[in-house]
Amino acid sequence: MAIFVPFTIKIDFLMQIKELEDIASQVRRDIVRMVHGCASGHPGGSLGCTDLLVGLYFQQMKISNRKGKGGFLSFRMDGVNEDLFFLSNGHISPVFYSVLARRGYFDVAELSTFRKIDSRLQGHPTTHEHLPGIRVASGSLGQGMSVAIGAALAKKLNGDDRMVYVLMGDGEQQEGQIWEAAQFAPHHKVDNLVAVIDLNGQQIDGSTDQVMNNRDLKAKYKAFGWRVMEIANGNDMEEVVKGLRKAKRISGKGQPIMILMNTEMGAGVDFMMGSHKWHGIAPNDEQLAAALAQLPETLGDY
Amino acid sequence: MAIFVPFTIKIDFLMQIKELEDIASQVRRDIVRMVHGCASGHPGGSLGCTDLLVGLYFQQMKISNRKGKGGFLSFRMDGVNEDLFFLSNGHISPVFYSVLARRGYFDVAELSTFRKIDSRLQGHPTTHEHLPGIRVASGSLGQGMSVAIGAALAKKLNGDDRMVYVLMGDGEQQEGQIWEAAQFAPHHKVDNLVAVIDLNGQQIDGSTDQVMNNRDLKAKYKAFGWRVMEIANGNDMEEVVKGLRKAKRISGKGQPIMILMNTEMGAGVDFMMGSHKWHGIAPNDEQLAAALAQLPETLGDY
Amino acid sequence: MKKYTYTEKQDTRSGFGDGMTELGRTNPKVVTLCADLVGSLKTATFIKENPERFFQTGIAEANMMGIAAGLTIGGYIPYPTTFANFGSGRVYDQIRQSIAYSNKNVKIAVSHAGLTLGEDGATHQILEDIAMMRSMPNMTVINPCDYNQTKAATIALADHVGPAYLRFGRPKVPIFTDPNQKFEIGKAWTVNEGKDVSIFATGHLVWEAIQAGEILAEKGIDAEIINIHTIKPLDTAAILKSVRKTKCVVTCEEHQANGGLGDAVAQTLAQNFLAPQEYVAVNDSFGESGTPEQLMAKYGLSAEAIVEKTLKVIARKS
Amino acid sequence: MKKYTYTEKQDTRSGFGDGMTELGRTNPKVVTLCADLVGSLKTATFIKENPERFFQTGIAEANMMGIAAGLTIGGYIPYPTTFANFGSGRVYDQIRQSIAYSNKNVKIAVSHAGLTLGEDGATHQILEDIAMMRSMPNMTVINPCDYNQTKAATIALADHVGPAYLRFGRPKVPIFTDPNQKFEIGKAWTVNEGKDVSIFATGHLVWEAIQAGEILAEKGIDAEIINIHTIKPLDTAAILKSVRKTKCVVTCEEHQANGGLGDAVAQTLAQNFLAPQEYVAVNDSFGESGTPEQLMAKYGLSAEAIVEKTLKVIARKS
Ligand SMILES: Cc1ncc(C[n+]2csc(CCOP(=O)(O)OP(=O)(O)O)c2C)c(N)n1
Ligand SMILES: Cc1ncc(C[n+]2csc(CCOP(=O)(O)OP(=O)(O)O)c2C)c(N)n1
Ligand SMILES: [Mg+2]
Ligand SMILES: [Mg+2]
Repeated sequence: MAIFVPFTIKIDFLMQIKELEDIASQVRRDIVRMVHGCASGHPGGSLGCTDLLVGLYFQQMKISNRKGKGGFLSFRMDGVNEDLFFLSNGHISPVFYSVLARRGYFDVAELSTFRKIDSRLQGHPTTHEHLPGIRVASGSLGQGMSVAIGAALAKKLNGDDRMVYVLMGDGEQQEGQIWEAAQFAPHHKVDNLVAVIDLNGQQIDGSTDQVMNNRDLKAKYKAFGWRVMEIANGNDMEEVVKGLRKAKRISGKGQPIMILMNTEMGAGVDFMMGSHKWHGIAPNDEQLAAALAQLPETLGDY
Repeated sequence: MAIFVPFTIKIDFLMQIKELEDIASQVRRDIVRMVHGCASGHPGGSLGCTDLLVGLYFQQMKISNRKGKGGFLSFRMDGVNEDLFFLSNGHISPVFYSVLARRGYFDVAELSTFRKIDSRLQGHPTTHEHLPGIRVASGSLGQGMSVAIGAALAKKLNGDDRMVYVLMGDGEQQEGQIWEAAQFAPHHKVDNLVAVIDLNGQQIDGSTDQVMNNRDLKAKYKAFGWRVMEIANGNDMEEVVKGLRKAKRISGKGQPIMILMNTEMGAGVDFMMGSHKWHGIAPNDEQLAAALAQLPETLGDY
Repeated sequence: MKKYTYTEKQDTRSGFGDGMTELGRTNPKVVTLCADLVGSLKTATFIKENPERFFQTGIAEANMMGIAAGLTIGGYIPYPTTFANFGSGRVYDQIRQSIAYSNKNVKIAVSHAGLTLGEDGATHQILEDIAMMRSMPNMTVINPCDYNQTKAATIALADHVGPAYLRFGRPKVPIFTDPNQKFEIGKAWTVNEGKDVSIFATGHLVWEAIQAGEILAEKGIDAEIINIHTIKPLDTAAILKSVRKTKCVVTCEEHQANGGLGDAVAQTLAQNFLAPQEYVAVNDSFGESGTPEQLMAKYGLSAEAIVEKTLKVIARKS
Repeated sequence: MKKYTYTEKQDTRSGFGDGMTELGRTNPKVVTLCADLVGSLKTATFIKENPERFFQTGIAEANMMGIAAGLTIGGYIPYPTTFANFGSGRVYDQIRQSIAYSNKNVKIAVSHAGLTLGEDGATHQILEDIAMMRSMPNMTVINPCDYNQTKAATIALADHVGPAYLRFGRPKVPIFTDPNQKFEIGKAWTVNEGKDVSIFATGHLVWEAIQAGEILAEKGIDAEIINIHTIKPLDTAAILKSVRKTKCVVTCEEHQANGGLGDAVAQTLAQNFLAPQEYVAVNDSFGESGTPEQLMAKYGLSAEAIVEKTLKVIARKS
């Protein structure tokens, strides 16, 4: 499918891709360092979704750039006139925290407190510790899309035409609540919603094929009334950015948008790829070094 | 689709249809009398599913005819070498109770205790009062298919080749747990399971279209990996019986079977048909008389 | 000193519905959701007057709770509604994570709590929701006693910031509280002052306690009757003040003894002031079909049961 | 009189896993299910040895509970497994209707209960499951204290007919009970006899209570320590016998104060024998990320906290 893009913008776009890739490399460094720092957490899904979150927060989403105390972004819970993002698969909090910090919501130094006592960076994202950028707790799977739909409905009631994004896991699709939400959004024409599934084919006990065959998620979401599109390689920044633009473009037409995003669990760190093994374990010192050697430090480590 | 049926069997089959229709007429009388007797309960769905339950219990299902105390069928909870039926949409208990009594599980006189204090015929079916024929409680929607799958798995473990049937409502399909069960059964090749959806297009707050569009349940179940078939008119006994036979015939091939059964809520009582109004209210004296006038007494009222 | 007047009978859920009607007219941020039980929840007028502020979720309570949480983010005050069983046990984890732990301004409003829903039977008769909601951090738990109080509580919750669980019932029961009351969350209401026993009652049991109080008065027993409409935060000051005076307690609730108001009071007393206590509550069993009156009698939740437990607890005073 | 011997450290969930291994070899009716957490539940050996008796449900806990109920109909004894949060609050209504009310012989076996799951934080740290399961009629609730007891409880449950909830944990903790014990459901185990205070503890808190007992002994306080491994049915006879002797109580649990063991004991005492009681429990708050030790200290669940509450309650004896 050919998309018409004016020449100047195209140049600009390609430059941005390089910049975004640099940010993603740094975010990946943050992720492996964070999970190593507390010897727990979930690197696999985090690495796989890095390109998406960077693409969202550094290019696709409109976010207020108003600064507050300490020069950090001033965060408004209600997000009026901003695009909103919800992380339903809360276990991939490392990528979320790194992107929020790198985007300017709080000091990157705070990433070192991840999963430690008295931290705002809880094992799973929460509003309870008032970390800027988080709008709901997640971790117990299957709940985020419902919350995102509620936020999207509120935008409509408020006459606010910005979008709501939500990311879910593919294993997470096994939760019944997802299908309650999936049926609600088309019925109520929630067309300011873009949902993304991290189609990495892995979950804790093995591949999704083995554990609980998700079969054709495209056919399922179509049957439930969604407009479904794909990102063939969710670890290619250019494809991610194009995919997000397309999703935005086809939104607003009475249907919610579902992006099936193919990724590789552990993307960016060779030995973390290719299986479910790195879903939820931390690298040791040696493994950390091996991982960092593959990830250029582009913005300075925290 | 032409099905080859030897001539003699066909005669026999047609005779049985008439007999089954007579039973159904009596069951419908029982239903309206039961809900009238306690001034509560759910006649609409009960009447719509009468033909199915009669078809199942009086023809399709193999049930042990061993008799126990008082000449009633002796009920074994484990149902070894019997076909099993589960009612997930427990609010249509009147049809279940009437069919169980008429089939010989307990005295039809007991139908008069429906929903009254100290009765075994609770508002929603339960094992708690040890009513023969009931294998699990239902009433809170969405749970019955999971239980039926468990029972079907147990049959496989036991080397018992009989079938498990489960009936659900169409509004009930909105519960997320249904889709958890829907994904499990094909993954685990639960092919001794026949599920039926009472596609009456109605639920409490209105038509399913309005309340929460179920859209194309056929496409949904196909996408989830089921073999889907239809009964075009679930209030035509011959179609019901043929449909059940077909379901049985196509079972055992690695896939669970879903029957989408089109019915009319309130079928058999003209003024109870055509809307959701009679989902859960009882007729007054006058309405009862009007209903009974349309339903020949074939086996003697309780 | 009698502080109540019986007027007529009405269901507490209609108090909720009428409170919602008023909120619909006065507070543009209030929205409501329902999982295919609009008629039972009595929100028809709110919906008719504010169709854009109502969301029908179909029979999908988990999703309803999540959507309610999301609506708060845009500044709304959602009242998700269903039967008490489907708004508590069915969705505990959703309430816990997306509402309570996330501190979302959601007012869960549930009808048909307890035995008095009657004929539907045990699958619908939740008797454990107070235990669940009371053990959940950050949750306000309210179980008002009549139509007027339910209406007032419904309205008061819109101005209270934070998650709440409002529990009410199906049958028509006496109205006896002030139609113009201001509902104070967390502040127990003394129905009758007395000196011989403290009867703490919640929900439908408050009227039974009042009836019991009259029977007891004939026997020369001066009962203090206090309406604990807010189970959490519990008005421990009012409870202790009363028990320090009367030296014994009967707790009354349409709920399991395990985990409910009785246990909340027992906890308070065990840590602060020891006094014999008796429970008028369901004794670790499921309910069944029957009329509300039959069930309240069979499961020991009647005025007579309260009288009996009162006599017992007074005899235990040392 | 010391009735325990410390041997080594092991996680209670491994006690469950090893109990399952044994059941796999001895009881052909035992089956297990898991919702994508096999590694955490330690059932790998059972599954390897009996692949046809294991059902992977994927991340779908509600369906898992229903399937377990169904499996009992064909005569099986299913142990559905997951984390405690997802095996209680996530599926309360399914357990209630399809298992407890239906009286199905299902043994819900859940790991990672309480704060000690550590770094995952509050969304996973269920501290309300005892309240929920204790308020549910027809449910047996067991929270064993170490590896040996968990293994014994796992095995004992297969011979017990009826629904049960077996709760255990993630971290490696001391083993101090008899490796050859026979687990008696509903029968409290007296760890140490004493006369000055009754310390009733469950789960991981039993070891903390033992530690506290040693500190107290140095202060000349003779504590009776009783392991309430079965929260329901509660061994009220043992509780009352102990309190009649010691005249004061400390209850210890890795759970909310609201609705848990403490409240169960308070209920028993309020109705039978009055004595001051103090709670060592989480005080109506969510948990957070941290190491198990840090969290137990921060939320007041340590031996030190037990000592403090013991001194307080003894001072309250009249
Ligand atoms: C309701 C619930 N059940 C179980 C879990 C435990 N759990 C955490 S992550 C996970 C696997 C998720 O798979 P997927 O969504 O594919 O994420 P990925 O492993 O690809 O990151 C499970 C089962 C949970 N967090 N919530
Ligand atoms: C979990 C749950 N939520 C809500 C209800 C209340 N309820 C009982 S029947 C019903 C409508 C069911 O619709 P459908 O399955 O189509 O049955 P029909 O009305 O056609 O008989 C509802 C919402 C319930 N019983 N269980
Ligand atoms: Mg995955
Ligand atoms: Mg219907």
